[in-house]
Amino acid sequence: MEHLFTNIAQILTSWMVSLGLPPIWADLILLIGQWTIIVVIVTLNVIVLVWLERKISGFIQERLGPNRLGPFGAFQTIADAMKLLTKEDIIPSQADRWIFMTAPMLFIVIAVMLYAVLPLGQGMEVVDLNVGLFYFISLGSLSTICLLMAGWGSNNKWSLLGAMRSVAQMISYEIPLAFSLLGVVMLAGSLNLSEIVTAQNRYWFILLQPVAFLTYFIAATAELNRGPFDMPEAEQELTAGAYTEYTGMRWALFFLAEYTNLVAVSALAATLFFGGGQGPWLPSWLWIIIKTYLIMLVFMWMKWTFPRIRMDHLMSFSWKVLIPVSLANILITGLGIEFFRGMGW
Amino acid sequence: MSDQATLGIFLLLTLAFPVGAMVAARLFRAKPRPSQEKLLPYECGVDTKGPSWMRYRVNYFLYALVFLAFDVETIFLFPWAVKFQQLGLFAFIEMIIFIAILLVGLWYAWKEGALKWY
Amino acid sequence: MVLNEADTRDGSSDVEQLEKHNIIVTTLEKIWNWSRARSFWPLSYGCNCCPIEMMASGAARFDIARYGYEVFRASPRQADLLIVAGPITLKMAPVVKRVYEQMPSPKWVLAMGNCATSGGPFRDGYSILPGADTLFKVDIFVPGCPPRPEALFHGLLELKKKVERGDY
Amino acid sequence: MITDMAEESNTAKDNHMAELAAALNERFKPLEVNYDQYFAYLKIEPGALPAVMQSLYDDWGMNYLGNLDAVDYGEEFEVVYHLYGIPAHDKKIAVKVRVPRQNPSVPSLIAIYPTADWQEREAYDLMGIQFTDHPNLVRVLLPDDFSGHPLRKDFGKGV
Amino acid sequence: MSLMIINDLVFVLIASITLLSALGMVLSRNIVHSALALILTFIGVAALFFNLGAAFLGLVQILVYAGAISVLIIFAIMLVMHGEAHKTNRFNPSLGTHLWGGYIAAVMTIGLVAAIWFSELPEVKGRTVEDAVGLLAGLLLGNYVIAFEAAAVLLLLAVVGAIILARGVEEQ
Amino acid sequence: MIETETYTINIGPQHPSTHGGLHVEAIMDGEEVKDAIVHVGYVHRSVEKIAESRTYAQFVPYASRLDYLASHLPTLGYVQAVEKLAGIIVPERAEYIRVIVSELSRIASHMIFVGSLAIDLGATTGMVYCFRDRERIMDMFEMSSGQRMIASYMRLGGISADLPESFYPAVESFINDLPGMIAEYHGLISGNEILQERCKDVGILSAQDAVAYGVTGPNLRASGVDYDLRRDDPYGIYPRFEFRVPTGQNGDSWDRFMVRIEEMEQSGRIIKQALRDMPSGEIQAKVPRILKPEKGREVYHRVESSKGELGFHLVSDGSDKPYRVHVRAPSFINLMVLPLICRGGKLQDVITNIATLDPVLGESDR
Repeated sequence: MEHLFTNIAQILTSWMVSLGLPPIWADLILLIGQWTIIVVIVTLNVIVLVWLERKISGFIQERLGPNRLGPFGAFQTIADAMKLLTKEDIIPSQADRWIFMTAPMLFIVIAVMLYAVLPLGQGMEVVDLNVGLFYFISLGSLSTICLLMAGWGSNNKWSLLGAMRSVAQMISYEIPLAFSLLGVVMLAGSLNLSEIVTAQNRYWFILLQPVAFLTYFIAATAELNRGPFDMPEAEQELTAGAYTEYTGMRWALFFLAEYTNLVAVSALAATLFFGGGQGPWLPSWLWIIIKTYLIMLVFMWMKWTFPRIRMDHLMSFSWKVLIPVSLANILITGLGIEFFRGMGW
Repeated sequence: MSDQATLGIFLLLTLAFPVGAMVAARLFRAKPRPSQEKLLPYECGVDTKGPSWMRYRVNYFLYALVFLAFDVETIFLFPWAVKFQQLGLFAFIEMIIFIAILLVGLWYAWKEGALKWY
Repeated sequence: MVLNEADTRDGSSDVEQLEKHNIIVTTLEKIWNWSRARSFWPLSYGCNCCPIEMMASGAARFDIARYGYEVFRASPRQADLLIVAGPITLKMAPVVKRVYEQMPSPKWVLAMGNCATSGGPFRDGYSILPGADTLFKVDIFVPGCPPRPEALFHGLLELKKKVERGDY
Repeated sequence: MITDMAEESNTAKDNHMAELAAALNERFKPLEVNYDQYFAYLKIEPGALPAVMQSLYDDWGMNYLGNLDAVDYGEEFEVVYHLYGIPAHDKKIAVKVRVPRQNPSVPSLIAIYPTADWQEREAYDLMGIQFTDHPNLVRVLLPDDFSGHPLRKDFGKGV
Repeated sequence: MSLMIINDLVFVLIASITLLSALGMVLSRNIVHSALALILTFIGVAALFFNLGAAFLGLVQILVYAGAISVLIIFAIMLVMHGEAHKTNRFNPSLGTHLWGGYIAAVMTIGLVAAIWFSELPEVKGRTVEDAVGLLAGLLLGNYVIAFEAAAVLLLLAVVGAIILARGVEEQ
Repeated sequence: MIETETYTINIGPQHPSTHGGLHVEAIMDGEEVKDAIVHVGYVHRSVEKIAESRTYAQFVPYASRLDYLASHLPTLGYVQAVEKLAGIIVPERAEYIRVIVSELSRIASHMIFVGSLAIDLGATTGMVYCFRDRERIMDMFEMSSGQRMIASYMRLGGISADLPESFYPAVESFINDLPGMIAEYHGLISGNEILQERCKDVGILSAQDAVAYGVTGPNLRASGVDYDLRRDDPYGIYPRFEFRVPTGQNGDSWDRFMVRIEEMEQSGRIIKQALRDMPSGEIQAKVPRILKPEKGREVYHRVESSKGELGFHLVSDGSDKPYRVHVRAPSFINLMVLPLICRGGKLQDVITNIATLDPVLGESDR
């Protein structure tokens, strides 16, 4: 079971080579296969996640949640997705047309690109990039541009305000996010995600880096624009923020990308702090799914419990609390490592 | 294939994904002739006043500035963190000095109110 | 008030245009209507007593989410269903009209409560439109002052049947 | 028995209001003073309104303008001000001014009672009373393009 | 079709995208479009780094230039925005400026091309650096430690100077 | 060179947190609100004009549609005003039942206040909890009058029907559970630091301003002015009950929130006392079928509604229809201070301030 998918990939490659295909073509076909699987998983996962979120919000609010369509209402999101596909596409006359149109597409591209380096199990990553973690951070920083494009392109006050706010928020929380990961990097001595997983053979890093995990979690919530930090889509304040003017499929792409990012960030948390695919009995890819989902449950729990934070508190929380705390965490980690090395452990 | 080639092909494939989604939507979605009112910006159902592309205050810019400084710092920190266990105490102290200098910047920004949101 | 029918009803896609000329079998349309009927996203619009019952229908006891209709959107751009809850006053009429216009097709209107169906008890007033259908086509009328959440559900389910039949 | 008690207290209230009305009469020399068990009514000239209100505010502690509205009496409009004091005391005064239908103009009280702002706008909107010196006398409840003042008795649509 | 040719083709593709977006940045009449084209240019440069196998540098390019500096630029645009920003690009006002700009650009291009033409570049074909990040760290904190700390001071000065400037702007 | 320019942003009329058709034109400088212009009238249903063509009794349902969150309170105000006008004396038992349903209405209204504040600040779950508890009150109203929300339960000179037997256990268990519900709101909503930070020192309304602008009800008391009509200008049988009038100190949004929470407790106390002392007997006074008050009489009667001083100014011309009905709507007057308390705050504070002023647009616009 453990090597199920890697074995399948190997068998497929060798089969294709045996058919006389050059190895590079076999690799290419395999890559397309991997990509297809990732996109299908992403899409299906979002459908499951939205349903789960609605169910969980129902559970938290003493309601039932969707239960009419399919078992436990599981097909509800499918109906929603199909409906969104057939909705009219409105491009407001005052919009900056091309920017308005491309913003959601680029947003989802960036979200999917994150999966290229995620180890979805032992040896199950598309690219085993040796700067994988850094790739994650860099690419994540690009999504701010997409939100800005959406806000600017809509030419709507709510949109631009929402976009400007969320960009200010995302750049502020990018720093503590990166800093919180440094502690992990110092312990693992690598930026390669699968090596970081291997480094957690003895202890999960959550035990050594609890502060870093907390910082990461909070900063990630802000980066995802979720929960108490949902500035770009503050429904009760900015109507729908940066997404105000988006309809149908374009809006759905934003929505898809947000959930895709949620999965990616949770999977990264599982990889960095919870030993990735490590765990007894079950194969690694199953473990990572379980851990990712558990972390996502916490994200949802937060979202359905907290009120939305005010913008100035949000900003000062990052700059005046999270950044100093994460820097102190780096310092203490460094001191700890030096100390233990001095002790000769 | 090399890492970068894989990434490049992955990017090309991924670019196709939203394009495909939009093409599918284009095929199936409703296409009425929109009225003039439909294409107006939505601002709670009334006419918007003044341009929407408006001037923002300087604090956004200040945050971006401080952010930039720290972003550059991250770049220096990551290689250091990777090699931390090999580099030894001296590098650690160098990095503390580096961070301290930047913290002065943060402190200055804080003191000057650049971190105040208004 | 002049009805602007230009973009109200004929919100059909290419495929549906073909179907109208009997070129493609109606299976696809049936599928779309199936999904549309099960996924009304109402616009959170309202201006009197009825929105309170609308909110109550979203809350624990009645739970509109069971039918999947709980996704109240703040922006008309993402909404399918305009629940006109409350009287339409002279001052509000252009606003509702515009909000309705700005919703993407296909879209539906549910007139909730007596005020929205006919002007209700305030019909005699000088500042009230006698019902939402003076502004745009209304698909379902739910009487009551205010209608109970169950009545709203009944209206929604009737609308669901209507949409599933393709009768809109 | 309970009705007796109520009547007893009613007479006490009557007496109190009578005293209040007498005091008002002496102080302001109005057109007419009147009272029932709930209010002392003071009818004055529109021109005297700001001065009377100011001294009611300063000397009688009537710092709270509870209600302001206008009644259409055919040839004349009557604007009624119900005054109270906070903290509560037992003086309750209703000031009335009558203005002719042709030129319904009353001095604005915003300077003394900021709360008069919207209430005067409402009286303008629905009854067509012109409040002089009001900084922003525009319609408040009806759309700006509405014609007529609906609460007037001669307005068309009341069934 | 050998790998070399594919490599060259990819290079030409990336380089032309980069150049085109650079041109777009200069020529666009809408300043926000210019900024977005600039971001595309940055990403193109990052892709060039990737193509050369310098993944870390490419990512740095994306993180700092495309992710941070561009935000800074856009915020600066928002700060000085006036009425019809979608029509006027403030930075190409008159013919005289165009000429001067063209002149300077031409001189710089010629200088750059000459420098590349006349310098002897070492042969690096076939050599890949396995642990680029580690090497970088070793160099930064070893040989170039003064430069490293000077970078910190530079950043500090940048922050302080920018805040003073921005304060001045705000007070006006 | 670079002076920031202000821009106008329209909050409402179609906006999720304007509680219906409220339109606030916020004049912004960056994220700071420089000024706000409030437009009301989107729910103006010409109630005052309609009243002139209805008999006194026929207007009761219209009165209860004024404040639909607490429909018994405006009805109470109206019927008491007419009773004053015509000199009707209401039987004891009816008075007690009126107090019970009015105070239940007040609790229901404050529950919606808490819930809508929660949802306006982005905490959807808080809203659902408040609505869950409000349903119990709605059940009781349905038992007593047959309608959940807008129960035109009161009649001129009494009430329409006596309370059914099932009402008493329901109300008793509700009153006993009320402290638990309030504790839950404190745990979920007011105990949250984010909410506290968003409410404290936001939208400060000083006592002077509050009085000058005629703000009444919980909003006035939150500013530290101890003024409650149930105690200071008593109507009905309120003098017989013991209750405390909660006040705040700062007049900020947080105080407005806490005052309402405490008022729910005090209303619970009043209901308890009313249930204890309620006599048996008639529920309806003898009122002529066609009520014709004396010509030329006028009355201004005010009650403490959940939003503030709700006044009815009735003028009689001796016919069976009122000559003039004017409603002094507390929400209308309270909304006047919205620009005052928003000025200098953030955009997000506008939402908090609207929510904590707790306007009901139906009542405000009439």
